[in-house]
Amino acid sequence: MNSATLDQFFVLLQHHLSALFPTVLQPWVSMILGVVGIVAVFPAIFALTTVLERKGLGRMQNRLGPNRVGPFGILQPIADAIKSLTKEDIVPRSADDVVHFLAPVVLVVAIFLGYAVLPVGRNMVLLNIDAGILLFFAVGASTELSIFMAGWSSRNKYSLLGAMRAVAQMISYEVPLLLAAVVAVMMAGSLAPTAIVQAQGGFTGIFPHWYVFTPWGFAGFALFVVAALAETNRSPFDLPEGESELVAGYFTEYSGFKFALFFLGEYLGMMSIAGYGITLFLGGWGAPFSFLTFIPSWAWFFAKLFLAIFFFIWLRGTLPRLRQDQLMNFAWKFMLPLSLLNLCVAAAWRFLGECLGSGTVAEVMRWLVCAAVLVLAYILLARTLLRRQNIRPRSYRYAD
Amino acid sequence: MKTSEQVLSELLAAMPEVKVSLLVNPSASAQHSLLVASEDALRVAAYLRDQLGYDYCSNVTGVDWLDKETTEKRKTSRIVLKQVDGVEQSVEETVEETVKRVDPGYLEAVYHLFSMKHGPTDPHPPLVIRMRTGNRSDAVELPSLTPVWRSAEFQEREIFDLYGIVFRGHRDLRRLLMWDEFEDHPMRRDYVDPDDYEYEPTPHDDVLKRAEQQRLQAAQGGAL
Amino acid sequence: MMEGFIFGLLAILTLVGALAAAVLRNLVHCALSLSVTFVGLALMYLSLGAQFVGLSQILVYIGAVAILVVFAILLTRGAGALTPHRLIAAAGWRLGWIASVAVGFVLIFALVRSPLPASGDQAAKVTVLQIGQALMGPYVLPLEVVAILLTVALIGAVIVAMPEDQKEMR
Amino acid sequence: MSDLAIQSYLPPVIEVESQDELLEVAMGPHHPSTHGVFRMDVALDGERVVRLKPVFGYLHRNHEKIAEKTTYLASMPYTDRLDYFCSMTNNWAYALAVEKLAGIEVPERAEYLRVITAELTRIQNHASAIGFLLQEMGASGTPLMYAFREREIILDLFESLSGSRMMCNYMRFGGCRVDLPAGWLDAARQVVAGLPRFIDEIEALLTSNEILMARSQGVGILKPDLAINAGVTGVMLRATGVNYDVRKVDHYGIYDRFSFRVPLGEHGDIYDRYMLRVLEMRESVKILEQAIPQLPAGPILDPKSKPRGFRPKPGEAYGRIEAPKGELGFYLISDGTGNPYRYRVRPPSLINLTILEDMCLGQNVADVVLIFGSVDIVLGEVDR
Amino acid sequence: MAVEPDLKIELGKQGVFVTTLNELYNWGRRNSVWPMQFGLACCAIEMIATTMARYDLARFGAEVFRPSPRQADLMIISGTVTKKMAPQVVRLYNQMAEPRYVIAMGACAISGGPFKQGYNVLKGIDRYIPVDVHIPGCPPRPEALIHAFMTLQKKIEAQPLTGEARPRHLNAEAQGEFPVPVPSAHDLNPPVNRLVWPLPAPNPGESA
Amino acid sequence: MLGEGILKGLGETARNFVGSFVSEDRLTTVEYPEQRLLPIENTRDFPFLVYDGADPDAGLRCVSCQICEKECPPKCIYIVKSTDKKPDYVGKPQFYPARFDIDISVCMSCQICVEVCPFEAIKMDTEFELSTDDRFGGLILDKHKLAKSNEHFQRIHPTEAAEVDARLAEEKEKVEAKAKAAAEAAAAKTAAESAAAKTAAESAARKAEDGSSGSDAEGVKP
Amino acid sequence: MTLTPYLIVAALLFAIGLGIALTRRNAILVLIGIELMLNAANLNLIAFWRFGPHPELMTGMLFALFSIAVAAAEASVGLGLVIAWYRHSKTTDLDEMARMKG
Repeated sequence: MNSATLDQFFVLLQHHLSALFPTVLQPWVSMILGVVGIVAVFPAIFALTTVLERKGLGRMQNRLGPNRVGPFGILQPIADAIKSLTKEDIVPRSADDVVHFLAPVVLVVAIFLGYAVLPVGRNMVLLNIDAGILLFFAVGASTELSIFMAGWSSRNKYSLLGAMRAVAQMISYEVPLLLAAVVAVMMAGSLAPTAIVQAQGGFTGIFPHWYVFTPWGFAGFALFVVAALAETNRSPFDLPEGESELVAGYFTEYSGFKFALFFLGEYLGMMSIAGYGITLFLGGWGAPFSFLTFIPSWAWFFAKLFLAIFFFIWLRGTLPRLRQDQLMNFAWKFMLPLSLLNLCVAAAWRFLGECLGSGTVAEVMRWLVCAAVLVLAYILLARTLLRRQNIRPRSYRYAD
Repeated sequence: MKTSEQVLSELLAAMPEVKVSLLVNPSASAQHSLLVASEDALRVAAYLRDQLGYDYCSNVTGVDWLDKETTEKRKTSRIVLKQVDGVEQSVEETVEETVKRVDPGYLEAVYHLFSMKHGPTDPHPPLVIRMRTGNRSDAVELPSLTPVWRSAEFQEREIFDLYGIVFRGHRDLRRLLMWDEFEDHPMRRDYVDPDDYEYEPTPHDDVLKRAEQQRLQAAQGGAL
Repeated sequence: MMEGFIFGLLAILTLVGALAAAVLRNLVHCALSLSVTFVGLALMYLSLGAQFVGLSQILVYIGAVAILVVFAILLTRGAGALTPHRLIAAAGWRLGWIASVAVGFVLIFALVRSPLPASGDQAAKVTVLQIGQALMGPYVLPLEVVAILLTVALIGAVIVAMPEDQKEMR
Repeated sequence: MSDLAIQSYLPPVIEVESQDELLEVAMGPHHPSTHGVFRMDVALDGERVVRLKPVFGYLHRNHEKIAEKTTYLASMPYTDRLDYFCSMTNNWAYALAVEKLAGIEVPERAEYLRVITAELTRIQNHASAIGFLLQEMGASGTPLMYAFREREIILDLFESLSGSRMMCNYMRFGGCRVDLPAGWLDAARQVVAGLPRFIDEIEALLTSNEILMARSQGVGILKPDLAINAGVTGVMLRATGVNYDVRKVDHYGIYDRFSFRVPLGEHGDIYDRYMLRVLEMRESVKILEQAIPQLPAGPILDPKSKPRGFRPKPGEAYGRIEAPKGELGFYLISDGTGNPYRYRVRPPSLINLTILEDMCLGQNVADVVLIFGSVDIVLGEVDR
Repeated sequence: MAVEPDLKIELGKQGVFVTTLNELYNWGRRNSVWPMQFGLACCAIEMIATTMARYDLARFGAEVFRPSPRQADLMIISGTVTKKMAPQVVRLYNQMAEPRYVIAMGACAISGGPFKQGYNVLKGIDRYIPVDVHIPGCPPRPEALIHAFMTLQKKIEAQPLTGEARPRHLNAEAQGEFPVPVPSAHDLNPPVNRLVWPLPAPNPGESA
Repeated sequence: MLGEGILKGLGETARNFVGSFVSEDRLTTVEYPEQRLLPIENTRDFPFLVYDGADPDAGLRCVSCQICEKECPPKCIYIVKSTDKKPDYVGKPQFYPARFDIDISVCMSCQICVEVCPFEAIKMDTEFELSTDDRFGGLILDKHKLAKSNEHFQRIHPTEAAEVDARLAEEKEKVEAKAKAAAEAAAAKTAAESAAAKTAAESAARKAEDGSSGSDAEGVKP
Repeated sequence: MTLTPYLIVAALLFAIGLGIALTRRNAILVLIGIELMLNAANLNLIAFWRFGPHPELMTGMLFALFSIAVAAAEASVGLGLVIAWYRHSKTTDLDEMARMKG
């Protein structure tokens, strides 16, 4: 099997399997196979992620983490799943049972929809539509509603407060998230994820043309990551489930299977947003060096996905969480201006490229100018933010 | 810092009308205390805080002194008219009699004061002031010193809860430790615990006896 | 055939959602059924080949308007108990229903009677690129106007909804 | 009495537009962030706290009543369970009070042992307090894990000295219960040598972290005059800038022999409390570095002290020490029998909570949790 | 609960399948015991220490301390239960979803321990709720908690899903809600739940 | 600058993460059931009764003086004194506990019983794996469960046990020497001597019973 | 498929929206009704674009896009007004608002 077949292994598999059916049914079968693939693979990664997260956090905290269930604790999520599925499902007496039931279902369905346009490898995308990125954002927007449903239907103060926080936070960070993503869309000139990945395809020397290696791309990527953390309620933006104040946030009243669905939804959301981050800025399925292209594209995608997940875990193991008003301030007074500026810088990059022409000197000039503008803006904004909050390191006096 | 005696004399010099007296502590610690009449307590406290620098009230606590019954044998000599040799004479005679005296009990609030203003290096014993209630049943009011020292807030509530001293002028006098429906004052020395050892597995005689009793009761009454 | 079936489903979804929003007593339920209607409409746009509009519909109506409505309900303490029956309906509610039913009737009557183009077989493939070019080309003025309108509306909404004491602080 | 104008320190009253818009939340007694079984009845206007009433007693274990029914010595193991992080300092405070009451001298070696164990206790308490504070801030346990990693090492020392990790029951009236086992001093020296590295690690992880600074600077400010009036002690007091450390004030034990400084805060906010704990850990390490090599030989228990039949003369005494949480005092009244007539603990944790309401009013709910965490209380001591 | 009765019938019908399903179910339950984030007193610190680096309860997959009782499986009653706290404990237990387990950690939780002479101390939480495993000690060492945890795992593993000995949550008649005691003027009311805490033998010490 | 502290913190956790694979300091987990911490000699958990020799009934050092029962802070010890006597380690007849129960569901491991015991009869064990689902059967330890051999004591607390053994051996020697001397001095008055020994033992037991005296082992010597 | 069914659905939607706006007392619900009517109009636009003579010109579609944007603006201002009014008078009931007259 050569590297090209390996690269297209799953595509060919899908093709051959659907060829077994009559022609009329073939597109449908192919579609169903794709859906089955997504529904099988990502929850499996979710299961793996939970155990990796627990072990990774453990390692950061000088301990081992789960290691007794199955070899290296790898079967831990299966035990958790069996337990969760068979656990009693409690609906509080005063709760709105229909909405209470629908909330986790809506969440998971919406998040699965987001995977439809995510390219996980060369030619490996379920729906290659024009407005793929828009679909992702549309779907992301509808998860907010399901979170609200969960919080409201539980009829519990903590749940409702958690849901309000979550929704407010997600709406606020959706704006910088979108604006950060728009940079890549602008440059690629397309809303289709596959086109964006292809736009980052080539290599200069051994280095790839990923957007993250440009000033605006790096800024956009950083902004995207921060907004993504907030969008998926991960640390340090995990206020909606901030257990020190709100018990367990909007899913306080959920038990058993429905709680497991929320858990699943949350992690799937994290993985999907990480997937889009990879697609937009990290070259999607592309190899990081030109000499590594023989490794199949999907392997690169999943490798990057795991790296991104590790980064999320790393942050979670390190950072305390912000407060609600600081979170909002950060979104509106720091993220938003910076991402708007980044749009301008990206435009400038484009025009500078046309004005200065090609050549190494021009390239470096362009690079430096754009980077300088961004760094300057970052320093100014950060300084204002810190000064407004009156935050600074302190020194202390002693009495003998 | 000053000794309790010095504080007492300064207090009396400044406010001669207040009723304050010195109680001597015979133990090795020699931390003597000032007994303040409850009607003067707030003034004395304010003076101590503002003029004498006792700005820090560390410890506030209650003490329960039960009615004390003392029996003592007293020898009294009296002059008795007696027939001595047929003649009536007044003779001095010593009689021994037992006298029972009941000192009424009272509740006491004790405040330990220190000074932060006067030097963080000057070692000083605490200035102890105490107030006493009239008895242990109905006259259990004392003035609250919370207006003077905020630190007394919870501690006075605790005394109210556990000893039943009612602090007049306290901003929020509720039970602190026990639940609100609770009626007793458990730190009083005559408080009887609820009988809930019934099913203790500890094989002590009295517990076993009580368990047996409970069992019999349950068998008779069929109570749940 | 298939198309008709899908259309039927979507139409039912849309209309049932709208009807539920009209008659339910719990305000949050109304808002949620409203979002069902929005989803139905979005799917209808998608089935009509208006991908961009359909997704925008979800993004704007589910992600923003529905959430806004729900927030407004919570902020005005309307989310708690059910509204008593007598407080649901406005003063002239009978008249209102009669009027709306009449309007609907007239509209449908007019529709059925009027000659309509029945093309639609030619599946017009409109890409996002084309939409973008149109927006930046012939429609640039409306786009700018809408942009300004949105900005003004945003600022206006914030100022209107801001508590009095904070307004004075500014 | 009403003619008297007394300046009182009362919590501020927060104006609310309307009372019925308030959200009443009972945080606790099993709320994840209340360090056990503490409850706060909070009224919220949006996310702003407008009323806060602490509710105690969920761990009221009748320590004082039990102590009055039993002998002086039998109360010693109960003091371990007051502030269950700091059994050594609790032991010391109780022993100190009894020593004052009965006039018992403590041999020099025992004094050194007391200082060493007390300062180790202070370090592990402060480390855990920082860990719990960060836990409240949502740091998924990493600082707490690091703190407990060091705490385990210190607890090993305690265990090899006294036999128990937490409930040491180590001190006796007039000294300590047992002498050092072989090799203990070397182990302690090693542990102390490793502590600065740990403190550096915690500081690298936290001190300049912007999120920590943003959440703690300017939050939960306590003014010095209120702190003094409300009897706040320990780190809480010193963070407001008041120089009051019972180790320096009372010269108890042999603290005069060591050179150490008392770090003082300036703003009285959460960050100051956090930093003061870090700095105090460093000072404690300094004390330990001096005390361990100086440890003299000699007896560890005053010969007058005996385990049974201890009956001090009638009288009373109040003894106090600087426990990690603040001034821990014991007030004892003896009536000449084998049981104390009155046994009272002055719990720093309870009294430091007096100003919780003052600090929290007008703040965000999320801050309340932090402010509460920064007070560093242990319910065993609050409710006794 | 929806799954359980069906599962039960299913298990009853099929002979060979029972053991495997039974085992799988018990294996899942046993290896995914999520404790509730709930501490009472001294023992809570040892419980925390157990989850910390040196002892690392996470190895058993049990570090997922859930703050909400709905999602927790195990309630570790770590410390003195006072009479003021007892109603809350019972209420929390009632809020937990089946299957649920209780570990009474330390002397205080089992019997009131050293504080049992106190007027406000409950003489053992098993007066109100069923306790699965008792750990003596004051406080028990972290290893003792792990040992108790393993004892609980063994207990779960040995549970048959059908028949008389089936666990409480598979028994439709078993009690779901436990009566919450009410604090009254002198003591809790009722002072004991007779359904969980029957009258003991006259001299229980003798039987040992 | 914003982000600096966060990066520093991330560096710290990364160091620990990497360190956990290479350094023992950074991976402090002891996998309990398989691995155990090194036993610490002074560790105490619950009391046990020491017996000498092979037979727990015969060699029990406890003379049922009931001091520990009185001094136990949480009152978890229950002793019933025997009606007859049996010889102790020096051969002197002593009472023994007919029943000796410790309720370890109450015991607070404070070691006060060990401190006050004049006979070195009760010591602290290091066994902690006692969790059980049987509250009464598993947690109320009777004499037979409590009795553990001196070898066990020597194994768990070697230093203390060595001290105790030395002291006991010394005492035994003294007693034997005395007995020898007495035997030599008054070989004829065998009957009278045995009576004297009996009274001595009784007085010792009485002394021990009295709470104020007999705080040390010297008190028991005849 | 033909144009008519879409238009009928739009008409029904419009009627329902009108009904809500006319009959409900809660200001927020009235806004919901207005949103529904706008949506009905949008559906018309899209349907006409799709089945119209010149779909490649995209006029209807773009109009629908603008309409969505305007509707969002309208909703935000409307709800802002409702909240402001609620702050002022503690009611979202239109009848009562009318009664109080400010």
